[in-house]
Order: sequence, then structure tokens, then C-alpha cells
Amino acid sequence: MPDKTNDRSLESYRRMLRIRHFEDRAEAMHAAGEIPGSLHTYAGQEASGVGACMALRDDDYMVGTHRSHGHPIAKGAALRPLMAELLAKATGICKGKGGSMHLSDFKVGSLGETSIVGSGLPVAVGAALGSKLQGNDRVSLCFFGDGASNEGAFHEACNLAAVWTLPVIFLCENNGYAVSTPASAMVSVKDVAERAKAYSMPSAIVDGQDVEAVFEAVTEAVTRARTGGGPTFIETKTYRYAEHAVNMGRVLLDRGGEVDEWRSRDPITKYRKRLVEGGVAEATLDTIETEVVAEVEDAITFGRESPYPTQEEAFDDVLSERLPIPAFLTA
Amino acid sequence: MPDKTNDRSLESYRRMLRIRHFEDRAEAMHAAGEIPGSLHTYAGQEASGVGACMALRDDDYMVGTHRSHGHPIAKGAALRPLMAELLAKATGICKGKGGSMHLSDFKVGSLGETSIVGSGLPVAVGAALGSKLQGNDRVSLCFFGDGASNEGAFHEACNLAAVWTLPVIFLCENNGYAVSTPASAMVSVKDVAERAKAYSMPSAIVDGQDVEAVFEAVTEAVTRARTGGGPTFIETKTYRYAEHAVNMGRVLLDRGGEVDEWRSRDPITKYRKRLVEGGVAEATLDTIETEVVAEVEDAITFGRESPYPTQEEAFDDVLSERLPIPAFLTA
Amino acid sequence: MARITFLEAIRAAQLEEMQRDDKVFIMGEDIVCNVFGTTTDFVENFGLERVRDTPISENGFVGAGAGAAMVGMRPIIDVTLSSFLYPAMDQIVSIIAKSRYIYGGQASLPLVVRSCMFYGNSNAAQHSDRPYPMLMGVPGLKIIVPSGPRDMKGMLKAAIRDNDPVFCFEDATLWSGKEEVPDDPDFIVPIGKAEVKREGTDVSIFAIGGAVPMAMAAAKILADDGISAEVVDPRTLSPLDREAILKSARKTGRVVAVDPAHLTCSAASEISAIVVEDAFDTLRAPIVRVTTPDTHMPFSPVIEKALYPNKERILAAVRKVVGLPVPA
Amino acid sequence: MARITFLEAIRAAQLEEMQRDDKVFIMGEDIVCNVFGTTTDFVENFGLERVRDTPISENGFVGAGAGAAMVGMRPIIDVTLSSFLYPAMDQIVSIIAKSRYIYGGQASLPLVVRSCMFYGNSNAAQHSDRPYPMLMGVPGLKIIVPSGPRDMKGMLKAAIRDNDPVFCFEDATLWSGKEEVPDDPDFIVPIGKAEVKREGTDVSIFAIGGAVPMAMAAAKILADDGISAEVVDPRTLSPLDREAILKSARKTGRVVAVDPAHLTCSAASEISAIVVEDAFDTLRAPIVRVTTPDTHMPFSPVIEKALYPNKERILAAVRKVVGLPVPA
Ligand SMILES: Cc1ncc(C[n+]2csc(CCOP(=O)(O)OP(=O)(O)O)c2C)c(N)n1
Ligand SMILES: Cc1ncc(C[n+]2csc(CCOP(=O)(O)OP(=O)(O)O)c2C)c(N)n1
Ligand SMILES: [Mg+2]
Ligand SMILES: [Mg+2]
Repeated sequence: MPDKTNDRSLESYRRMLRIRHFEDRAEAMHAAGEIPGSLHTYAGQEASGVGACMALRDDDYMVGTHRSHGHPIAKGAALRPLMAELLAKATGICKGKGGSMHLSDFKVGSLGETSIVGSGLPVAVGAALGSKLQGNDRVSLCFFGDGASNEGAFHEACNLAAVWTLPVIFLCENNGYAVSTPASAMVSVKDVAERAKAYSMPSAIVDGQDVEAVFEAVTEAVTRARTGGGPTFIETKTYRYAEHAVNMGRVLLDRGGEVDEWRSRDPITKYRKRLVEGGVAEATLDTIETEVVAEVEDAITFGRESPYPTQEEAFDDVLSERLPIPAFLTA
Repeated sequence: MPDKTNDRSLESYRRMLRIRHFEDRAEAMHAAGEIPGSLHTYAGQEASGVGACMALRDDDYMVGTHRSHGHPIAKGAALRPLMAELLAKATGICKGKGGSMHLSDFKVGSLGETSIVGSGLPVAVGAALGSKLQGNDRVSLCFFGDGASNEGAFHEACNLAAVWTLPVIFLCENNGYAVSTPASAMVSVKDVAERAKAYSMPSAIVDGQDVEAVFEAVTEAVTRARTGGGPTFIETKTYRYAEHAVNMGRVLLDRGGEVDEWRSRDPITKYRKRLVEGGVAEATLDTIETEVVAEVEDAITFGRESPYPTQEEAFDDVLSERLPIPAFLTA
Repeated sequence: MARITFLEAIRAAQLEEMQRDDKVFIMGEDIVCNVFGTTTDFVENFGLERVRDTPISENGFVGAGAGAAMVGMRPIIDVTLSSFLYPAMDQIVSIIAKSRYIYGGQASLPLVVRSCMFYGNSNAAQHSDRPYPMLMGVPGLKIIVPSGPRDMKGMLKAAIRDNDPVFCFEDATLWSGKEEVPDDPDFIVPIGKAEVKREGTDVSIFAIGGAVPMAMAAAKILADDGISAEVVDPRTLSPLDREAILKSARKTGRVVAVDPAHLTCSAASEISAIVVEDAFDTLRAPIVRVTTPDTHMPFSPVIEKALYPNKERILAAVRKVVGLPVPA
Repeated sequence: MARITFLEAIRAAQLEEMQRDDKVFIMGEDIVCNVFGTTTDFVENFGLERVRDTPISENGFVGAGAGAAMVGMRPIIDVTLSSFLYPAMDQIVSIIAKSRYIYGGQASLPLVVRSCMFYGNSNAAQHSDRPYPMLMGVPGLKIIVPSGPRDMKGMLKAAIRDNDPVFCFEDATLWSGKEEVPDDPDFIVPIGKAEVKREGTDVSIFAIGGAVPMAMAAAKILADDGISAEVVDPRTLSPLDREAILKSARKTGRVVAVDPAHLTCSAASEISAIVVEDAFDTLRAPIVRVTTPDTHMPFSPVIEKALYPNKERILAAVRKVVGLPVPA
């Protein structure tokens, strides 16, 4: 393994681990009542997010979904502001106003995880249009789910990107379900990637549990996009281990042995094995894990010690100037 | 030609002529200031509408667009209420409340010509769902344009029809343009019918100037739909001779020799030739034309002699009971 | 009579109407798995044709509901949360509201769109909408916002039987509240009629949805202070029961309008405008609106909760209009 | 100074701002062919990248405008007619209005959505909307409704320079009206400021968009009758200039609010509610709203025209609030 690849491999491993540990802790904190609202975990899908984002430059754009923890971490976001956000603190990446469904770090090109299904797709296309109009070579990648591919916004975004030859990568994370409904019942094609044909768009289907495979497919798409070749559609076949969101036991379908089967192909375990087989020392990987655990704990401490937003901050960021505070709150 | 076919042929010819004469007169009346509002003519596309509707039963459903004159006539609507509608009269098919973009005769299964691009597609799917739930075998056909295939509503409707195996025929009338923009610039596939693949839907591309070809393709789709085989996508390649709508000279692009070329394949002239070659007497066809002309003139007279709606009628049909008339109108 | 929750009332209304009329069916995202508990045992009772999961295609399936209604069905369309109505807005305004009119009465759209207003739960701006005022200015729609299990059941049943499109906004803050609700399968609460939930003489509090219990609680406290507050629940926001609103306003001469929606162009604004237009002569004080201010709903619970109407704000508003000092 | 039409004012504003700032671009359906005349010679001046035809995908290209704005562009998004905003409502409410907030200020959305209100022309219910009140209750959006060429140019330029999303509703009944408009490329009419279009002492007429010239004409006639009417054009509907509204209402004590939108939850309702809430003590008469009633717009011109506000209805409303007999 050449050095560059090795760096990338270790960084991929680190980012996947970051997501996993970050979410494991977040789930526990949610169960303990420390984190309010809903929580949609990404566990099982880490290779998809990380493989894709590792193929992007730091200044490339990325847009995501309600399942919002994995994407910004994959894009390189620092953990402290993300954890502080989950804890609803003023130091959160969204100042405590976005929460679990909206972790987005604009500094690393993470332009918004939006919780209205499908709504990120036009935004990603617009960011790519911005690149084109500004004459730079930044590309724009949009994550979305199998369920989202049934929204009108998906269709309009794909067609726009295609007719305008925009540098967009449509990355469909097909985890087999939208809340309780299987993709097989709701999406009228076997592979969502079939839909690329409706836009004359090149497409690829990759094993979403294999971070290298995702990286390679996205790298090809990025090259195409950066050199004026227009959009690409990539479908990663992946899986979420947990229910749709925490406390949605009612819709935790009996997925039979499916969960176990997917767990046996866990992207992190698999990749660790591969790295070790490729000659990376176990100790190196252990060190990374130790560092990640420390990083997550540090983020938790930071979040816990941070202040909550003040009531006035509810009136900030509606427009570019703070709104007047209503009398009933100042009395 | 067997008798049945012959009946159908003559009826096809009659309906195409009805549309042509109806619109020629309507255009003149609009120019003379007799018809208010906008007017989107269907001239050039008659074979598409008539071929499709002749494949339907009277009790099948049909939904259309802003280019609304051709479809209901093709489906068998009487001309008097249609012309009275254009003339904004109380005897109009929509009581003078819909106008040129909304000629729809529910009696013949014409369930609405809707002028918001793409908005008829979900409605047609819903009508088909109604058939399925009621256990009858009525099918539902939806006309829409090349431009409409870029709306999110199109995508959602197609997927719904596919996953629910509904008796729907998606009939895309590709006339090459959406107002001023060519389909080649705005639709990201060469043939709109390519998009059927995104829904695992069988599809066909037919010469929209050939009423028999359209009839055959739609007949196959109707059989599939009626027997539980689900939706079909049909694209008719057709052309509108006129500008997008009357008085839109500004957007009458220089379409070069295109118009002449298409006129040379005029669906009515072509079909007349074919019928004559097939043994139909010229006199028979002349009689039909004379009858159609008389029918159109009768409709005009009816419309002209009909009363306008009263002011109170503006408050009818908002809900199933008439709204109270505001004081400023009763004073 | 049985003491049931708001959610159970929804289920009961749907169940009874689906049993009564086989033209009624229900569709929406994750209906089959019964996320909120309003379709418990429905699949067993009615099968997967009439209890229908949809893809995530709000515009598509709301429009399909319209089409099905036009051919004689009576769909209940469940749009899980009110924030998901926006993708369907075109079918709502252009098709559902306008089809009967634009086709001169040829089309009938007997359908119900149910949608829950899920706010106050740290679900942030994209999931916390209360958008009924948006639809109040759209002719052709009826809009109901029931404030308790009894009205919920009776009005939803009325909505399902109604021949016009009815939007039913369900305030999730009321979900677990219980009330005695008639079992009579023909128990109906008519659409278009406000209800005086408590009689009073000094001030009229018009309250909507989740604000009704707050207004009732405030009225109780005010009674101890010697202020007789009338609490009126419009229940139907479109068409508004103007007569009932004006009657109460004329009786008390003082009005407070409480509305969980945003201030501007709210139902509270409309009620205020109606009163000052048609009951000015009897009006003795400014009309005070108690609403959610025009900001988005933040995730952080420490700053979200105080934004909505609450009992204290209602008390302050009443004290203001009756001329009592408002404690700081 | 040049005497130009409303449409020419739109063109001039766009032209000047696109010349000034290469981050500004325009997109929409049939922009290149210049249907209404607001982009004459734009392709020649700016090329097809910055003057961009879109597919018929309102939600898609409105959202693409949002994305482009987030990465530093300043799009002008032309949504031909206001009735075509509904398909884009999800991107408008969930993305454009909420992104700055939900991401804690990380996102900036300096964009303009222009949309024409094309009513009174026999284009029937699906093409005649005036839906600005729908958006007035959505925090995070600015809304302008200019009433003449001068304001149109000055406010559109202000909108393009604004760092927040601005919705510009253009009343097509004003299209051909002419006015002297400054040529100065830095002529700006600030967003958020109402204008007293005519001073008066007896009654305040608040008028919006196409209603402003009617209100001016009415005021002239009223002057002959000895009634001094003040005409106030809010111009910006979000945020409303509360101070200016209250100032005029307090001065005259009598208010008529004229609004081409439907009655219920209209801007007129909001103005009325503001006045009765905060200027009650000076109010001497009911506040009368002159709006379009809550019915759809019919195609037939013989019944469409009378539904909108007009001079006669304004005169009748003023006579009512000043206590003169209203002629039958
Ligand atoms: C417009 C809209 N409709 C419905 C929802 C509720 N909802 C949230 S996530 C979700 C499922 C999304 O499925 P998919 O796109 O496959 O993403 P996944 O959750 O599997 O990652 C649904 C229906 C929503 N947030 N937005
Ligand atoms: C949602 C919406 N957007 C835009 C328009 C304006 N408009 C009317 S017809 C039309 C073009 C439609 O093109 P196509 O679907 O190809 O139908 P055609 O006119 O060619 O029959 C447009 C853009 C509209 N009516 N509705
Ligand atoms: Mg999924
Ligand atoms: Mg076309």
C-alpha cells in the first residue's frame, strides 16, 4: 500500500470509528434524557458516508439528510460543536437551534443536513450551479435515501443537474427501508440507480459496506464532475442497524435475521480486517480507536460544560439582523 | 377494413375534424374579442388525442392539460357546452368559470383539464386507484406534455401507479416545446419514454401524427391496464402548429422550416388520404366534414345566445353549498 | 361513553366511518405500521387495499386522494406532520381547493387530509409547523382544529361524511389528554360551529387547538380573581363561525385571541379583524393576540418552550384588556 | 429621471444590479425569450450562463437558487406567475425561510424570488392568485409588493442587494402604468419602510399593490367631498412597518385596509389586528377591509371583475368609517 493510500485508509478508518463512537454515546445520552428530540442513527452505514466524503476535497460541497450525524463527521467536521448541538447548547454547530437532524458544518463544506425528505437535492444542485457560475471546480455531493428517491424534488434536481451539466454526485444510500416501508414495496425499480437512465446520467451500484469501493466509485464521479462531465448517480447498498429513530419501537419491524446478517458484514470490522491483512499494525488501529474514544469523550465534556442559548437567541438568525424580542419575553 | 374498424375510423376522422374546426373558429373569435383569456390551440396534435381516446371506453377516465380543447372533444364531449365555455357563458361546461384552459366534461370521463403543468398526473393516478378500490375495470389515461415530464408531480405519479399496479396510461404528447424551450434542451433524455424505465413501466413511442398508430399503442396499454397489468407509458411524437398560446408572438420562436415540414404530415390530411386509399368514399368524408362544420356553427350559435353567469354564481361551487354573497355585491 | 385519549378518538372516528362506508379508505406514510396509534388493527379489519402505505411522495398521494375522491371514494389522507404539507401544496391549492369551482361543480372532492402539528418537542424548525393560517385564505377548503378527544372524534366523523375537502389539523400537545366521548356511531360534532367551552361576561378568550385547555385553566384562575372569562373555541377555522365570534365579543366587549400559529396573518389576526370590523361599537378594550412570535422554532428546549402561548401569557393578556395591572 | 413603465422598471433594476455585481444572475421559465419584457437584451448583455432558462421544475429551480445563494451567488428567481409558487412551497418554507436559522446562522440566502400576480384577465382560478398572505406568516422571508414603477425599481434593487431572501410580488394590473423613475444606479427604496402616498387627517387608507392607485383616486374624490384621506402604502409586507401603520392610524382614528388578496388572513386582516391591538385608544370607527371575497376567481369576465377591490368599494368603506351615508 503506497503511503498516500495508507494515510487515506487510516483516515477513513478513523472517521468511521468517530461516527460509530459518537453515535453510541449519543444514543446512551438520549436514553438518559440528556439529549432531547429525535435521533436517527447512522450505525451500519459508515462506509457509505466516509467512502464518499474521502473522495471529496475539503472545499467541495456536501448536503445530507435527517440521518445527519454521519455525513458531516465523514466530511471532517470537528466533534465538539456537533456533540454540543445534540446537547442543545449555544456552542453547538447550529447554536442549539438545529439539533440531531441538522448537524451541518459549513466550514467543511457540509452545507446542510435537512430533515424534509428530498429537500436537500435541489440545494446541492444549486451549490453546483454556483461553482459553475463562479468558474471554480468545486463539486457538490448529495446524500439521500431510497425513500427520498420517490420525492418530486429528487426528479427535478436530477433533471436540472443533467440538462445544465452540473458537477453533482447523487449519492443514494439505499438502506432498504424508509421508516417502516421496504424499498422493494415503495420504489418501482429494483435498483434505485436504474433511475439515472431517466436523466441520461452515468451510474454505479456499490457495496455500501466497503469503504474502498465507495471511495473508488465516487472518485470516478468526482473526476467526471470536476472536468465538466456533469452529474453521476451512485447507489450504495447499505443498512441501518437500529430502528428508524430512537423510541420508534413500534415501527421496528421484525426484520428477521437481516440485522445479524448485515452486522456480520459490519463496515468497520471488515475494514479493520482488510487493513491488518494489508499490513497495518494492529497497534496503529488500536491507537486510532483510543484517540477517537478520547475525542468523543472530550466532545461530550465540552458539550456538557457549554451554556444553553439565551432566550433572545431564539430571535437570531431568522434574518441577517436579530429580530426585536417580543414584550412578553422581556417583561 | 372490417365494419367495426370502419366505424371507428370514421369516428376518429370526425373527432379530429371537430377539434380542428372548433379551434379554427375559436381562434378567429378570440381575435375578434369574443373569447376572453388565453387560448392554447391543439392544431397539429389531433391524432394523438383522438387515437388515444378512441382506445378508451366511454366510462374510462381521462385527465388533461392547459391545452384543453382537443382532449375532451377526442373523448366524445358535445361541442355546445365547450364553445359556450370559451364564450364565458353560464351554459358552458364549467358554467363559465373554467374557460379555455379547463374544458372538461365529466359525463364522458373527462375528469379535468388542469392548467398547472403536471398537476393532472396525480389526479389520474387517483382515479385509477378509485377503480381498483371499487373493483371495476375502468382505466385512467393522462395526457401531459414534454415540459410536464420535468415536474416532480410526474415522477411521483409514475412511481405511485407502478408500485400500486394501477390501470393508468401515461400519455406524453411530445410536441417538441414547452412555451419557448425545446425539449432537447430541457428534458435530459432523447425520448421522454426513456423515463418509463425509472418505474419499470412498459413504454412505447409512436408517431403522433398517425391516429391508427396511437390507437394501437394505447389499445395495448388499455388491455394491460384493464387486466391488472398496471401502467404503461406512451410517448406520441407530435407538434403544435401555432405559437404556445394566442398573443404570445414574442415567444413564437423562429422554428425554421419545421412548421411546414410538420404541416406536410398533417394528421387529418394524412388520415383522409389513408381512408380514401382504404376504400372510403370521398363523399362520405365530405359529408362528415359538412356535419362537423354545422356542428361547430351550431355550438357557436348556442354559445352566443346563451346568457352570462350572474354575479351570484361566482360564489357557487366553491364548496358544495353556495357561499353567502358579500354585502358589497348585493347593495 | 368512554374515557379515551385524543389519539384513540382519531382511531375510533376512522374505524367507525370505515365500517359504515366502504368508500372510505386511508392512506399515508407508515400507516400500516401505525406509528402514532391511530390505525391499530386496521389492516386486520380492512385489509391492505383500504389501509394503504404510500411512498414518500406527498404531492403525489395527496393528489391521488383528490382523483380517487373525484370518482366516488372518500379518502382519509394522512400527512404525518404538518411540515410535510408543503411538498403537497400544489395539489392542495390548485387541485383540491379549486377543482369543484374550475369545472363548474362537476367535480366533488369528499376527502379528509389529516395532519399532526408536532411542536414543542425539540424537533426544530422543519418539523414544528402549525400552518393552518396559510390555508385559511384558500377558498374551497374546510379547516378544523379540534381541541379535545370529544371534538376530535365528532368532527373527524363529520369531516369524513362531508362532501367537501376538510383539513384536520391535530395538535400533538393534546394527544394524551382524556375525555368522555360518546360511543354512538352517529355522534357528530358539526363543522362550522364554534363552541362556548365556558360561559363568562367580562372577556372573551378565543382559543385554538392546544390553547383551549390553557384558556380554560386561565379562566379558572381569573374566576378566583373575580373576572368572568368566556372561552370560545372556534373549532372550525374555515369557514369561521362569525356569528358565534361576534356574539361573544359583543357580550363581553373584550377580546383575547390565543393561537399557537405565528403571529402574522394568524387565525388570531383574523378573529381580531372580524371583531373590530363588525363589533366595534361594543368593543371596550384593545384586542390582544397571544400567539407564537414570528421566529422559527428552535431545537433547544430551553428556548423553544417559552415561545408558544401559555397560561401565564393568557392571564397577562386578559388582565390587560380588563384594565387590571399586569404583574411584571 | 425617465418616465418608464412598471415592467421597464423591473428590467432596469435587474439590468443595473447585474451590471454592478457579477454574483447576480437570473433564472426562470422562458426567461431567455423574454415573455413579459423584463429581460430584453439580457442574453446579449450577460450571456446564457447568467440568463438561464429552466425546465418546468419550480421546486427544483427555486431550491437550486437557494443552494447557489448559500455558496455566494445572488440569484433572481423568476417564478412567472404567483400560482406557480405552490409547487415550490417546500423549498420556499423548509429551505429558503429556515436554513439560516436551522444551521445557526451558518447559511446566508441572498436571493430574490420575483413572481407576477396575473389577475383580472380571465385566466381562471388556477392562474389568478395573489398569495402573499400565505408567506407573511412564515418567518425568515421578506416580502415586498411595489405599487408603481418608482418603488418597483427602487425596491427590487434593494431586494437584490439584501442579504436575506426577498419575495417580490408584482401586480400585473400595474404593468403598463408609467412614472418618473430615477436613473441613478444607486437609487434604492429601502425594504421595511411604508410610504405615505398622500397625507390626510380624517381616515387612513392602507392599500397594497394594485389597490394603491385606486386608493389615490378615491382620496381625490373624497377631497372634493371634504374628507381628507391619508393613503399609506406598506410596500413591504414582511416585516410590516408597524410604526408607520400605527402613526397614521393614531393620527386619523379611522382605518380602511385595501388588499387584492382574499379576505381571510389577508394583509388587510393583519393591519387591522395591529391597529386594534396597539392603537385602540385613538380608534373612532370600525376598521373596514376591502379585499377580494373568499371565492375563487372565475374565468367569465362579467363576474370576475367585480370581485376585486375597486375605487367604489373604497369610497363606500371610507364613507362608512367617517359616518357618512353610503349610497346604495
Ligand atoms: C417530506 C417528508 N415526508 C416525510 C418525512 C418523515 N420521514 C422522515 S425520514 C423518513 C424516511 C426516509 O427514508 P429514506 O429516504 O430511505 O432515508 P433513511 O431514513 O432510510 O435514511 C420519513 C418518511 C419527512 N421528514 N419529510
Ligand atoms: C406549474 C406551472 N408552471 C408553469 C406554467 C406555465 N406554462 C403553461 S404551459 C407551459 C408549457 C408546458 O409545456 P408542455 O408540458 O410541453 O405542454 P405543451 O404546452 O407543449 O402542450 C408552461 C411553462 C404552468 N401553467 N404551470
Ligand atoms: Mg432508507
Ligand atoms: Mg410541449
